[in-house]
Amino acid sequence: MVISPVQYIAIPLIAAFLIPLFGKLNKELVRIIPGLVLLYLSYISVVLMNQVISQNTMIVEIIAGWRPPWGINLVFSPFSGFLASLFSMLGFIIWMYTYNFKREVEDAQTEKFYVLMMMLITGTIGIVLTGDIFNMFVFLEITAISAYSLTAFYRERDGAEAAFKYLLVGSFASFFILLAIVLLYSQVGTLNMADIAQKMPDVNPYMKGVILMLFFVGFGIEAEMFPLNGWAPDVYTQAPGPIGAIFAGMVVKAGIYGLVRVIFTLFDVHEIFPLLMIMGVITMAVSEVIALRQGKLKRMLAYSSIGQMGLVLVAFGIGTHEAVFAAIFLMFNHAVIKSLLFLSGTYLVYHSKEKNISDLDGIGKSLPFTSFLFALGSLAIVGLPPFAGFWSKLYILMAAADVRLIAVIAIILAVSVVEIVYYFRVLHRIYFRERISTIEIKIPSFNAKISMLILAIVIIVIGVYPDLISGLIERAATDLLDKQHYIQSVLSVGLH
Amino acid sequence: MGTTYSKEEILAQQLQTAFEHLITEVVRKDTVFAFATKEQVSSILLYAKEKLGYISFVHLSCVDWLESGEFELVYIIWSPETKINLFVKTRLDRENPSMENTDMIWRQINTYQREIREMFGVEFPGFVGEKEFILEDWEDAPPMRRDFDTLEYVNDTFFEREGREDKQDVRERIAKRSGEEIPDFAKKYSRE
Amino acid sequence: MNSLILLLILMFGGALFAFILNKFVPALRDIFVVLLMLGVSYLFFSTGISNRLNFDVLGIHMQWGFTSASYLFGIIVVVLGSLALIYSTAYMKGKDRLGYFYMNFLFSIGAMLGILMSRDLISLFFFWEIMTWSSYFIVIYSGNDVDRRGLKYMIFSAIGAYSMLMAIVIVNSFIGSFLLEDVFASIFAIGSGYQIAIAILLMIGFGVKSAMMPLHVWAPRAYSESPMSYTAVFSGALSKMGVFGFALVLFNLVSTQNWLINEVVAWLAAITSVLATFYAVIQSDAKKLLAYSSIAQIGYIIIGLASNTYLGVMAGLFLAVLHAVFKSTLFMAVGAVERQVGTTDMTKISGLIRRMPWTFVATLISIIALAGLPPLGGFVGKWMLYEALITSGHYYLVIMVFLSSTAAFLYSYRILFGMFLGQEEPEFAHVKEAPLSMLIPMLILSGISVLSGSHPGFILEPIQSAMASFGFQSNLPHESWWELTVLFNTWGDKVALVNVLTSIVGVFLIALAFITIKGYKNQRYVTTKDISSSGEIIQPEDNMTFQIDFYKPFERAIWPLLKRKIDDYYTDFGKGLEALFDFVRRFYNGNGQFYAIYVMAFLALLLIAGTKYFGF
Amino acid sequence: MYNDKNAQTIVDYIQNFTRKNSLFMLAYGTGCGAIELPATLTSRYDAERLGVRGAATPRQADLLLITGYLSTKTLKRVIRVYEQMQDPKYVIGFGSCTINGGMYWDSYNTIKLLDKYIPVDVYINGCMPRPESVISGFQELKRLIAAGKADGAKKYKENLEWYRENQKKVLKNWPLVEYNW
Amino acid sequence: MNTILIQILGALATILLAFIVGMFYGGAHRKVIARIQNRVGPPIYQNFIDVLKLYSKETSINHGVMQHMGPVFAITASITSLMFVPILTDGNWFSNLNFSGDLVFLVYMMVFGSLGMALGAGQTGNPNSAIGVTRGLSQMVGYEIPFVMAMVALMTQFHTTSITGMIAVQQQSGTWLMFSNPFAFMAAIMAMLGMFSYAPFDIVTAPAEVSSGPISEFGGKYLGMMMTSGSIFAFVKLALFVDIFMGGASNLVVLVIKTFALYMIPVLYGVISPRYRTEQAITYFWKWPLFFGFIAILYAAF
Repeated sequence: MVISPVQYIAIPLIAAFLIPLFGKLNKELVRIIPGLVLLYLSYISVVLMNQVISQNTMIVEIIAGWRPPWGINLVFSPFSGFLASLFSMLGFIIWMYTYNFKREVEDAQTEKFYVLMMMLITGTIGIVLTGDIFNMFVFLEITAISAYSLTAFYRERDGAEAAFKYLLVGSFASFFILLAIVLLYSQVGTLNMADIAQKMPDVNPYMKGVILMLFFVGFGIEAEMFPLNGWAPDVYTQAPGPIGAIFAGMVVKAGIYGLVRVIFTLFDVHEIFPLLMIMGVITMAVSEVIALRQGKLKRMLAYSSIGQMGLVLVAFGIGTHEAVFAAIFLMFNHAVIKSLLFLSGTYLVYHSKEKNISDLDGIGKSLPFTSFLFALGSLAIVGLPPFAGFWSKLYILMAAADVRLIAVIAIILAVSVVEIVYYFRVLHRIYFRERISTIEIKIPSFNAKISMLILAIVIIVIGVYPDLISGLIERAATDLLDKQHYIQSVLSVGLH
Repeated sequence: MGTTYSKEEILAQQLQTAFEHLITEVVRKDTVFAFATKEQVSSILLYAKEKLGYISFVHLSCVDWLESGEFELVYIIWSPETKINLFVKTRLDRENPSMENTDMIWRQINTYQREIREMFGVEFPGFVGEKEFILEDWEDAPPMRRDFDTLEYVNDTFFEREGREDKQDVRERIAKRSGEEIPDFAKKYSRE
Repeated sequence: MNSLILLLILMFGGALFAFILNKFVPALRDIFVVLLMLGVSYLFFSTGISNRLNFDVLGIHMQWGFTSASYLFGIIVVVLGSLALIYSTAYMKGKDRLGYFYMNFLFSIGAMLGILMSRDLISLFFFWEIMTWSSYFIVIYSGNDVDRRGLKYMIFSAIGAYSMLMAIVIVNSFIGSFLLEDVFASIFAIGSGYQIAIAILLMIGFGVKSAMMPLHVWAPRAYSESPMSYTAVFSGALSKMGVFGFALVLFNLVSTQNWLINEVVAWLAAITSVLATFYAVIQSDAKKLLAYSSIAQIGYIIIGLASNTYLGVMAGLFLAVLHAVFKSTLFMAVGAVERQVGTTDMTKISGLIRRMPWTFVATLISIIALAGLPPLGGFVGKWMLYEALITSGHYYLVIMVFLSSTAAFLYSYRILFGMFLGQEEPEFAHVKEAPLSMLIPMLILSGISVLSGSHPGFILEPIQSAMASFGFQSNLPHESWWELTVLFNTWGDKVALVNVLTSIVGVFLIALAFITIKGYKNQRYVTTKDISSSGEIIQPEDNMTFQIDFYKPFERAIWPLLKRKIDDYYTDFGKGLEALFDFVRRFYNGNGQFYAIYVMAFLALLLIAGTKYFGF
Repeated sequence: MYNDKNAQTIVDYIQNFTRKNSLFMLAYGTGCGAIELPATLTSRYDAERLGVRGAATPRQADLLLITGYLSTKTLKRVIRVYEQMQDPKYVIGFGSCTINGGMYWDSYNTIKLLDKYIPVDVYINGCMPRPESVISGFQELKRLIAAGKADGAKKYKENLEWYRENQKKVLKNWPLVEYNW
Repeated sequence: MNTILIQILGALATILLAFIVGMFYGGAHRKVIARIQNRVGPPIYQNFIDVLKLYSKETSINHGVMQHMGPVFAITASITSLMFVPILTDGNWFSNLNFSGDLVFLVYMMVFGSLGMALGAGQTGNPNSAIGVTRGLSQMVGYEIPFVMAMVALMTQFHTTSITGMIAVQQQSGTWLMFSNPFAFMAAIMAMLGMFSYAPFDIVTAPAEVSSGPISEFGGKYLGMMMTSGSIFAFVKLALFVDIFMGGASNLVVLVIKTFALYMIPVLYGVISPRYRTEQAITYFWKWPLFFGFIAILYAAF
């Protein structure tokens, strides 16, 4: 079988529709099939990334024979490829975690869960891989709709409410993006992103501004930008634990991808960078200080996640090569670390109704392994060496220092102190309180432990030896910044 | 009705209205006696302190009424406003005398109680205090009881220097000089 | 393999291995950690200072290797580390989470070695943070009141570390390199405002670890509530990392035009030492007393460094070494008392001198060294400090130091009296001397204190070479270390240590012989219950020792200074911040409609303002 | 040292000279006689010119001055203080109460005869003795010391059992820890 | 060999001199107090008798080895300080070791004895001792500061930290330092009041309050050695002040005159003063003496 980026979209989509059929054959297959699919996706990620990096090209896959700019195409560039690989591998690890997760729910639910999860992954990967702006919107909708459903997965009042809020705000996002696409099409007459980028200088500046603002707000909602992120905390809190990990690790990243792709490649207007940075700083500062005052574990993690996204936005907003490198590095780190926190945190509050942090008192003795990994994740997310989070933070600061943004550095560091406070408060509760709560404790299954352990090992290895992936990220950053190369690569496909 | 009461009478009436069967007596200016039962004492003291302003504790003493077989405890309290000394008196049985501990009302009662316990052998159950106050290692009867024979004790316990002339009981001589009679009951305990 | 890497791999790998070993074969754990540390010490001493290791991480050029300055501090770290681990084996016996404890212990020692071998700012910061969290995990080891105590330590460490990081990235943005050599070489080329800012930011970072006012508030409880075997290292070696950093900053990053920085640092350190001494005086818990005392002593060290004179820097470094020696002995001694008696509250214990004589000897020697009395080492350091300050014209600074070290006599006496003197109580009759593995480290360190008093040469020699790397050329005569017994100041005045020693020891021995031989036959020991107490007869169970409100009169005299602690201001500030955060939190009110409004409002705002300000 | 009164060596002579001219006095002032001491020690009578000066604690003192009656409770303390003093030590009984109980002859709680309990070198008669008498008592003690006859401490050591027996007759539960002997 | 012999003999002679002078000064102190109180007072040699008697007392009990060593610490401190103070400006006999120490060293050496004593007092277990010690140490913090300020002022003014250097300065210029820097002298003299622990700063050994404080468990030979040490120490302090402020002494007569004149300051001030509480004493030292010290340093530096 020829390996091609199309398989990223096709295989999980097909698998998603086939899962209910397999469910009729064997109940266990429902759980196994997604794993196989994700494993395969990880495999092709390795192959394709290797190809892209070693040949210094990008793979542009034409669908249905229509060459760009007319047809839909998939662009496996170093940046999008990196994210797609990250999503598939992370997806596989999360699948491993979910394999024995919530065995007690009925089979129909399990089927739905996996169908939605596969669709969610398809959607996120689609967003990053597609080279067509409308196609991106379609994938965004796939992602969003499955995300709404997964939020309300437990069919509880709170879950439904969260899903409704997400739906409400998410539909604004869809609307704005669609509107922007329509306006854009009316201006340039094409939907291919490379083509749009090529034709962008001709667009009326005023229209350009309006379209960019619409994109900015639309993707900003997905990227959890302040003040558009009202939906996020509720969603993280109510969605099942592994789905929280997927949200933090993939969905948001896809939103950010959309935002930066639009800003860097399509429009390439540097005037928006300060806005991006300011919004990033505000997002980060506000959400981290709110996280400090949270009493519920998942809410705290959610706000922390938003804060990290703010940091990513700051880095993108600085806009230098080094900053973009740092931003992508941070996206990677955050995906790994926050997934670990969500996955381990889920077991820490497994049976707790309220998911309060106070329920964690003294749980370190009962759940030593999970608690240890949670602690490790906490140390990593606040950026303490020798864990992965340190290097990305360092690079962001270096990038900020290079353009003399001393105030931004100060705010980032001050916010990091706040971050330390609330994460360490949780650690204190885990390890240094007497257990008084009578809530039952759920021991993680073996596969869940393995999946968390893999994430932890990644964190430590990257922390001690960051050069392991810095090459990939370096290429990704170059890719994002080199707009002409992108246009040429896409538009020259099939010309020969 | 036009009758004006002195402040002592007002106090006596106040006490009588507050406590049934309480006998009060206005002895003289600024002095009122209240003859209470053993159980009433603490509530009278508390009432007088909290409601009537008798905030100052003056004295607690004990009288040995050997003939009637009773100890009498006298609590003297004083009010800076009315300037009246209120004597609250109560009688205890001489056999196994015991009285309620009241040192939570005035802390200084503690000291008096220690002294009375040591000197008269009146017990105050629940009372916390140093065991010994003045008499260390005392094994005899409480020395201030009137049936305690001091001279006999002295002769038994201490050494005497020889040739001392002025060693005699002078009570007879004093009684004669002042023209008083020594009562019969006292003669029984006389040294002669 | 390069021995530097081997050193780190041994430390960090050994730490993890100790953790795992504790899970499976707890019996071997103690032997393993001690052997590991001894091996690392051997490796360290055989490494030397010429070894350099260059490599790149993420495109950042890094360099490792000891300089003569960091080697001096490295000696402190490995010697104290080894002794403290030997001590630990007995001290920590029978406590839980030993794997956790030893892992973090070794981590922090490894991180300290890492800091010292870093020749670039990034690895310095990297190891600095490892040191921070590993020490933090031991600080909260005892588990009581972690939320306040542990967080305070972590917050202040984080503030310090992040100001360092800020300085580091700013330096890099100007110079384009993290290597210390490059930084030192070109720091004065950049703008003077940034120069000062960088120095100040770095000093905030180092000031936190060395517990300088007003960044010291974490220290008293962090020192006093860690296990004592670790506090010995914590106060002895870990706080010296801050001193090391100060040395780096003051001698390399502060130009002579910015002499005011030196003055400000010196004055801050002086105020630190005075206030900390005063607080130490009024403590009644031995551990807290020593904790405050540590803060004060590090104040002297920094004053010495900041004086920026030859003698002053030498005094600072000498005191740094000596403080590591005697203060860790004291913490170990207090730990021994804690282990044998169960408490360190001096209002409860008294009269242990006959129960724990060797601990007392170690404490006595260390206290004499601490108080700076001749003929022990503390005097040498104090003398150099005073003479340096006087000869360099810091008149009022020397008064502050004097005030602090005179007041230090008060707590010196307190700790000896509180634990060892006073009445011998029957409830402590069963107390036994600490085990040998605790005594030996204490006595070895005491020996160093004694020797350094008359023959300080063996400490001054490495200090000389360290100072050469800071740019102070040695003016001591090149003699063997045992011949270096006369100290000079720049005015040519001197103190001849051997004469001092001879006189003191000679008179002492003669007088002792006289008083012992005179009436030797009638000489007899009576218990401490047989005291004149205006005739009152003290029963064996009565404790007449005077312990509560020990220095009340002094406290009354200095009361205006102690009325309000800096800690209170920080607490108020923290509370204010939390209130503010709560206010911010109201933004997310949980109502979906509001969120929709936010989105619309934001878009509207952007559309209105965007065209204006982003200039499309 | 004290055994042969007639043959004092030169060392004894010097020792006795210093002892008699330097009397550190511990005044056990529980009785009413204590009021006479300020007069004795201050400007009017100035006992310090004779080498007598106050000592604060028994460890430093040579001379124990018992000023007046002793109740059984204070007797205990006096014995304690006396035993804490270091050799050579002297006792002066001061006032009638120490001699024969004085006006407290029939009190159940005061001792009548001090020298049954501790050795007394010099008694000063009177109720109260005036400062002149006190100084005369000091002079008498000095004479005894110079002659080597102030040997109360030695008597106490030799007849300790007899003294203890007497003491225990009054002090029922013997309270003193045997620290010193 | 000869020089060593002379040194040892000189040292012994110095100690003897210090002892005798100190003892007589102690006697004079008592005599002065007596005369002011309109008494005859003890003979001036009374302190010798007291010390001899104390050494001749027989039984000596102790509460442990630190108590045994407490007086030894005290006398070590006094004699060692004596060794480092120039007694006479001319001749070898009383020069001892003064070439090899300086003022900072002396300040510390003077504390050594108090702390050693304090340890001895601590081991007795007598609460009065400990109370006395805490008062003494607190008071020490009070008076050391103005004293050190005065010293620092002189050191900075004349660029020397050694006593011999100070004497040399005075011999060269011909003026006593008490006139060269009167503020320093004021501060130092007021600090000296505290150093001697006579009234009004005698709360340490207040007999009626803490039954003579630290020494309350010391008797016999211990007390004797302490009195010896105290006499020597008094002499050391006086000689030090004479050296620093009054140009030293060229022969013994001048020495005695100068020291006696100086000694009368604390004695006479004490006779007419009631007793300060500890915190009052500390605030006393931290008011005017500190002010004078401050001025002295300013005067010296500019």
